[in-house]
Amino acid sequence: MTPDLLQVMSEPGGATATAAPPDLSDADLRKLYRVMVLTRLLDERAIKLQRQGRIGFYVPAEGQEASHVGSAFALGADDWVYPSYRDPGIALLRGVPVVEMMHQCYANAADNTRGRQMPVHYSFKKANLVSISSPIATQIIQATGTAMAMKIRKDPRVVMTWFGDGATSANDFHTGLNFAGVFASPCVFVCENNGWAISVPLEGQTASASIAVKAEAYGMPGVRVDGNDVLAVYAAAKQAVARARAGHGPTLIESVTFRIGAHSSSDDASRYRDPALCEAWKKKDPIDRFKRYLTQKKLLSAKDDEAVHKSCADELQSAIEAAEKMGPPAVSTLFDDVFAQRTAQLDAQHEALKDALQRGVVSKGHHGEFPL
Amino acid sequence: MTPDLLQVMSEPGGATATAAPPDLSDADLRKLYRVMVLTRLLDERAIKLQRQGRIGFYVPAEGQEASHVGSAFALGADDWVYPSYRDPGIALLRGVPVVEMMHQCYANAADNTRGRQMPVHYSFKKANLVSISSPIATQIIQATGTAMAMKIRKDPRVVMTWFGDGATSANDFHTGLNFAGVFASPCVFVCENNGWAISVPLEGQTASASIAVKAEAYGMPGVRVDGNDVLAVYAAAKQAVARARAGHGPTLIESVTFRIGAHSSSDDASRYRDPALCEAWKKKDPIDRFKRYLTQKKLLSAKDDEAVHKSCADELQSAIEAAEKMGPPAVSTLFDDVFAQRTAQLDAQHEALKDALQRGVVSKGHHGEFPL
Amino acid sequence: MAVMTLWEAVNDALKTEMRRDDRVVVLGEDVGVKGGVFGCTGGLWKEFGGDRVIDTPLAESGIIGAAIGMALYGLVPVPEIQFGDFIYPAFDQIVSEAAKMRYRSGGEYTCPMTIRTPIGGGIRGGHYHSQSPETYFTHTPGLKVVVPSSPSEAKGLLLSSIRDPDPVLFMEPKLIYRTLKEEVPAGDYTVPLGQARIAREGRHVTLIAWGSMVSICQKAAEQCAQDDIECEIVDCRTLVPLDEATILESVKKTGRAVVVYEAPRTSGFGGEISAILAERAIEWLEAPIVRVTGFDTPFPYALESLYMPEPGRIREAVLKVWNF
Amino acid sequence: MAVMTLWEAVNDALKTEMRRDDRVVVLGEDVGVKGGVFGCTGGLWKEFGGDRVIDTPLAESGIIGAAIGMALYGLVPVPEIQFGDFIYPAFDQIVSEAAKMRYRSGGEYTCPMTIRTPIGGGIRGGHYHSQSPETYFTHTPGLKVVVPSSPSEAKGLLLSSIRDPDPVLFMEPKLIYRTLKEEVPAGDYTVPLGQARIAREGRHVTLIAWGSMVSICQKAAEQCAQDDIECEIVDCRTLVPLDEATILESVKKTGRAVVVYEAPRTSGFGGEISAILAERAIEWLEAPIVRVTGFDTPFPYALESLYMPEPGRIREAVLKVWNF
Ligand SMILES: Cc1ncc(C[n+]2csc(CCOP(=O)(O)OP(=O)(O)O)c2C)c(N)n1
Ligand SMILES: Cc1ncc(C[n+]2csc(CCOP(=O)(O)OP(=O)(O)O)c2C)c(N)n1
Ligand SMILES: [Mg+2]
Ligand SMILES: [Mg+2]
Repeated sequence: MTPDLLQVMSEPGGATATAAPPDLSDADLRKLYRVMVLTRLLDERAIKLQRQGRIGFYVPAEGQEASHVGSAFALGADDWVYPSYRDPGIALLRGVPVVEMMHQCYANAADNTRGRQMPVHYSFKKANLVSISSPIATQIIQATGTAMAMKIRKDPRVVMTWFGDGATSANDFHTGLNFAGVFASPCVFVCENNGWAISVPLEGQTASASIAVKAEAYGMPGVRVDGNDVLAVYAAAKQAVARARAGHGPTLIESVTFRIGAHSSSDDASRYRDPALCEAWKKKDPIDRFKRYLTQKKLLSAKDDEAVHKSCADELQSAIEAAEKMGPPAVSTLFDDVFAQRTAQLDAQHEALKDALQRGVVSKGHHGEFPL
Repeated sequence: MTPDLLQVMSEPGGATATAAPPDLSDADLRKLYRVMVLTRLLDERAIKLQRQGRIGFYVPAEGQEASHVGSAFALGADDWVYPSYRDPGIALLRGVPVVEMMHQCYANAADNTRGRQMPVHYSFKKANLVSISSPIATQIIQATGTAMAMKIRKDPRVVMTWFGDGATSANDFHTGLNFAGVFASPCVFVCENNGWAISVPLEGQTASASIAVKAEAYGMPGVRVDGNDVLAVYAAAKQAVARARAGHGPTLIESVTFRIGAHSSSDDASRYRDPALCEAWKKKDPIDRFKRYLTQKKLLSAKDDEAVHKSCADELQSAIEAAEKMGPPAVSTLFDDVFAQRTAQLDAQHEALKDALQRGVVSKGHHGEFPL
Repeated sequence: MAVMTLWEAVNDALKTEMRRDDRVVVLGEDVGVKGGVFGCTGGLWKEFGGDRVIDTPLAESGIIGAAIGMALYGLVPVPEIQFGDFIYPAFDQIVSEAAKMRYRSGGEYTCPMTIRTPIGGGIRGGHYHSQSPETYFTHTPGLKVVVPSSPSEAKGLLLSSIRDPDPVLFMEPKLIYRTLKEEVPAGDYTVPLGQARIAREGRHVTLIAWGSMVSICQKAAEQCAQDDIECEIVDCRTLVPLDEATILESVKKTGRAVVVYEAPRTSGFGGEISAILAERAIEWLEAPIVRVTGFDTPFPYALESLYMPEPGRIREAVLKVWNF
Repeated sequence: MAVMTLWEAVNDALKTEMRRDDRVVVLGEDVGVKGGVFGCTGGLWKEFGGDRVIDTPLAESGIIGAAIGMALYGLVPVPEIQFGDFIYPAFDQIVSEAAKMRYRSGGEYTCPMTIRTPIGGGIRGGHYHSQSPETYFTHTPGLKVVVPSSPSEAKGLLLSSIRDPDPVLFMEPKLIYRTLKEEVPAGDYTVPLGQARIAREGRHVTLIAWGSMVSICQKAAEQCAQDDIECEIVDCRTLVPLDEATILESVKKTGRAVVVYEAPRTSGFGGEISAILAERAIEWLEAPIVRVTGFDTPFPYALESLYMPEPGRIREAVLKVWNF
C-alpha cells in the first residue's frame, strides 16, 4: 500500500507537516542551506558555460537540491554513495571542492578522471563517491553489492544510492532491490521521482500507485516523502540509515520532486512538456521553501543569505577560472587505466599514435593540439 | 498485501475450500483429469527413457500437473501460450499428439523443431504454443509483447505465460510485468511457485511475503492459489482471462505447488533438499486429490480410472515406438532456418561438410551416421 | 529528388513503410511525443498514433523482448535503442531469443524486426554515447547487421531491412546524421541487403569500410590521389550477410588491402575481413593487410579526435602497403 | 602431485585461494549447498560458510552487479555464471561497468574479479548449454579473457586470474571437465596470464587454439605425424592479453597456420589471430591461413558432433596448407 507523503515544513496554502522536524543544530541547518545554494549556483553557471561552448554537456539539477542533498546529509563521511548524474550536491556536501568538479566538466589535465567521461560523471574516491556512469540504474545493484560486502566484513558502514523514476523500470533496479532484500543489506535506495524520464511521464513508466509501493515486492519498507522539503527528506533518510546500520536491512525512499530544467543541455523540454507544469512546481522551489523556514526560525537574515550567495558565487568563479587555465590531458593518458598495466598491444598502439603525431601525419587540427 | 490462498477442493485434514467450484461440465472435468494423468505417465516414461539413454535429458513435472494444466484450461484454442520447460501438460491439453512431443525428445528426423534443442523445449505453432527456450524468464516479456500486439490489432485473444519462482528474480519478469501494467496488456502471468530454483529455496530468491504481492509493484491484481488444487487454479485463471479479454489488463497468479522430482535428469535433489519435504507434499498430490473429488462426485469409478490410465499408457507406448523408429535429422538441416534463406557463407559451410563426410575424412563414428 | 540528411532519410523511410504496411510499429524510449533524441521518429506519433508509435518504459530488454513478442504475432516492429551504447541490457533478448527463434523452432516462429540504433563517435559523447558495437552482433548467427554510409543508402537499406524476414540490426552512424546531405529518392526505394558497393574506383589499394568510415576513407583517398595512388573503396553496407565476392574481386585486382573501422581493434569485424582475405586471396596479396581502427580502450571523451580513424592515419596505411 | 580432472583442479584452486585470502568470496546460482552444477564449488560452503560462498537469486546481472560492488569495496569476488550461455543478462554490467570502471574513474575505482563460467559443446547441451562466447569479451577493452586447456593449466591460470588486479573472464571448457585427467601441483601454483604455451613442437604447420580445442588439435597432430607432417600447437591460454610474440614466432618458423575454434566462424577470435598474422607475418606465409571452426548457426543438438571441430576436419586443413 502506498504510504502517505511525509512533510515537515508546512507552507501557507501549501504543504502541511505530517512529521516533526528532525533535531538538527543551527550549524547543520545552515550547512544544508549553503550546499543547496551552491548546488543551484553551480547549475546556473554550468548551463551558461555549456551554452558558451566552454564545456561540452550538462545535466541541470534545479528543483532537486533538497531531494539529494537532504538524503545524503543523513550519512556519515565514511559511508558510501552511488549518486546518479543529477546529484551534484552530494559531492559538494561531502566536501569535494567545486574546482575539482569543474576540472571534470572541462575534462582537462587536472580532471581526476583524466578527461575520459562527459561532464557530471564524477568519481571521488576520497568522498567514497563511486564513479558515475551514463547507463541508467547500473549503480543500484552495485550499491547493493557494496552493502553486501560491508555486512560480510561486519563493517558498520552503510550505502546510499540515488536514481530516477525512469530507472525503476530498468533491470538493475529489480536485481538491486531484490538482492538487498534477500541479503538484508545495509543499503538505502533513494528514487528521485521527478515525474519524467526525458519525455516520458511517470504513468508511462509504471502502472503502480507509487514508487514506494514497489518496496513490498522486495520485502523492505517503502517511504514516500516530499522531495522539495529538505527536512522531510533528511528525516526519512536518517531513519532508513539508522535501520540499515542497526542490521535491519534496506529501505526504499521515494522522493517526490520535479525536474525544472530540460533533461540535459541536449534536450528541449518544451517539445513534450507543458511549461505551466514547471511554473506550478517553481512555486514549490526547495531552496525558497527552506529559506522561508530558516527565516521564520530566525536562522537566516537577508544579510546572511546575501553572504551565502556571495561566498558560493566567489567559490564558483575561482573554480571556473582555475579550470579554464588547464590544458587538455596528455595523449599518453588515452592508453592508461585500461588495465593496471598496459598490454603490449596498448603500448604498440600508443607508440604508433605518438609517432604519427610527431611526424604530423594525422590530419591538421590534431597536431600539437594535445601534449604527448 | 498478500492475498489468501484460494482453494476449492476441501480435503479431510487438509485444504478447506475458500472458493466455490467453477462450473465445469462432467466432460470438462474428465478431460482435465485425463490430461493430468497423461502428463504424469509421460513423465514416468520419459524419465525411464532418459535413464536408459534413449533420450538425452528430461525435466520432470511431477506434482505440478494441476498448476499448469488447470490454468491453461481457462484459455481458448486461439489464445497464445508461452510455457516454461516444466509444463508438458499444456501442449497435451491443447491437442498436441504425444508422438510429436516424443519426436522432439528423441530429436529425430520427425521432430518438428528438427532436432535442434534439448528435450522438452517444444514449439507447436498449430497450438499457438511458442518455442520454449532454456534461458529463464525470457518468455515473460515476449508474452507481454504478443499481448500488446493483440491489443493494438483489436484482437480479442489473450496470452498466458508460465514461469517458476526463481524466474521472478530475473530481469524479464520485471520488464514483462511492468510493460504489461503500463500498456494494460491482455496477458496472464502464472508463477508456478514450487518452492525451489534448483537448489535455492524461495527465501533465497526473494524477501517478499509472497510472489502474488509483487503484482502491486506493477499496478495489477495478484492472486494466490493452491497449485495442487486443479479447480482452484482453473477458477483463478478463468477470472484473470476474463479480465484480460474484457480489456481490464493483466493479472499475476501465484500457483503454490512443489517440485516432487529432481530439477532435471542432471540433478540430484537429495544433495540439498530434505526428502521428508517431498514425502509431505506427495500427500498433497494434485492427481490423487482431483481423483478423490471426482470419485466423491461419482464422476470417476475405479473402472473409469483404470481405463483412463490404460488409454494414456497405450498412447504413450505407441508414441515411443514411433519415435524409436525414426533416424536422426539430415546433415543439411544443420544449415537451414538460420535465416529464411541460406547465406553464401552457410552454403559454402554446408558444401564443405558434405564433401568431407562423403570422402569420409571426418573422424570415424560420424561417417554415415547422419543422412546427408 | 529531395536533399536530405541521414536522420531525415531514416525518418522518410519509416514514414514510407508505415504508410505502406500497417503492421509496422515503432517502439522505444522517447520515440513518440519527442520524436527521438535525434529526431529520426519525428512526426510519426502525430501521423500514426500511440498504437503504432510507442513510448516505452526505460528498459532495453523490455523493448526488444516486447518487439519479439510482437514479431512472433505478426507485426513488423522497428524498435529503437536510443544509443548503441545502451543495447547491452537487451543483449540476452537479441542473442538468445531473436537470433535463435527461427532455428530452434524449426522455422515455425520467426522474428522479422529491425532494431535501429545510432552508433559511433564524433559528437563528444564519451564512453556511453559513442560506441560501435556492430561486431558483437556479427558473431551471432541469425542476425543480420546493416550499417549505412549515406542518406540515400540509409533509406534504401532501412526499407530492405524492415521488409526482411529476419531480425536486422540497423546501426546508424551518428557522426553523419546531420553532416552528410545528399539527394534521396522519394517514396519507395530499396537497396538490397548482402551487396557491397564500390564507393570509389581505383587500381592500387583497396580500402574496406562501412558506415561513417566510408566518408573518412573518401577523404583519405583524395589525399592519396595527390600522390597518384588510386584507392578503391568498398562500402560493405551489410556486415551480415557479407558480400565477400565484391571484396575479394577488388583485392585481387589491387593486391593491397586496408581495413578501416572505428570500434576497438581487437576482434573488430574488420579482423574478420582480414581473415577472409588471408584465407581466400593470399596469392594475390602484395602487402600485409593493414587495419586502421579505434584503439583497445574504452571510447574517450577529451581525446576523442585522436581515437577515431581519420584520413591521416588511413593515408599512412595506404602508403605503407603501397610502398611495401 | 595428485591426479585431477579439470573441475577438480578448479575446485582445488578456489579452496587454495580462499584459504590464503579471506577477501575472496564466491557467488552465483547453486554454488553453495549444491556446490555448483558441475561440482566446481563443492565443499566450499561447508568450509567457508554462507558469508563467503553465496547462493544468489536467479539473476546473472545481479550476480555480476553485486560482485562489482564487492570488488569496488575491496573484496575479491569470484562470481560463477552457471553456463556461459546465460552470461548475456549480465552483459551490460560486464561490458558497460566492470570493463570501464578503472578507465572512467581515472584509476580511482577498480574491479578485480574473476567471472567463472563453463563454455563449449560436447555434452549434448543444445543451443543453451554449449556456446563459446569468449569472442564477445575479447572485443571489450578492460576485460581479460582466459581459457584453460587442461587441469593443471586451469589451476595455475585460475589462481593468477583471481590475483589479477583487473576483471577476468575465466571460461572453463566443459567438454574436458571430466574427460581430461592429469597431475596437478598441490597448494599454491600459478601460470602467468599473457603467455601462450607451445603444447606440441613441430616444424611444418602451426595449429593455434585454446581450451578444449587444444586436445582436439593434439589428436589431429598425431594423425598428421603419420603422414610425416609435424604440427606445432600454440595454446593461447589467454586471449586477452594475447601473446602475439609466441604465435608470430611459431608461424614465422613453419610458414603455415591453421586456426581452430569452436565458436561460430564469423567474427570468432580466431579471425583476429588470422588478421594479426596477415598484418605482421605475411612475408613468412607460404599458404593461406585456414580456419577450422563451428558453423555460422546456433549450436545444434542432434548434430552436435558435426558442428564441433574434430581431428578429421583439422587434418584436412593441415593437408591443405601443407600441399598448397
Ligand atoms: C540503459 C540506458 N538507456 C537509456 C539511456 C538514455 N537516458 C538517459 S537519461 C534517461 C531518462 C532517465 O530518467 P530518470 O531515471 O527518471 O532520471 P532523470 O533523468 O529524470 O533524473 C534516458 C532514457 C541511458 N542513459 N541508459
Ligand atoms: C538465465 C538463466 N540462468 C540460469 C539458468 C539455469 N537454470 C535452469 S532452471 C534454473 C532454476 C529455475 O527455477 P524456477 O524459475 O523456480 O523454475 P523451476 O525449475 O523451479 O520450475 C536455473 C538456475 C537458466 N536456464 N537461465
Ligand atoms: Mg525522472
Ligand atoms: Mg521453482
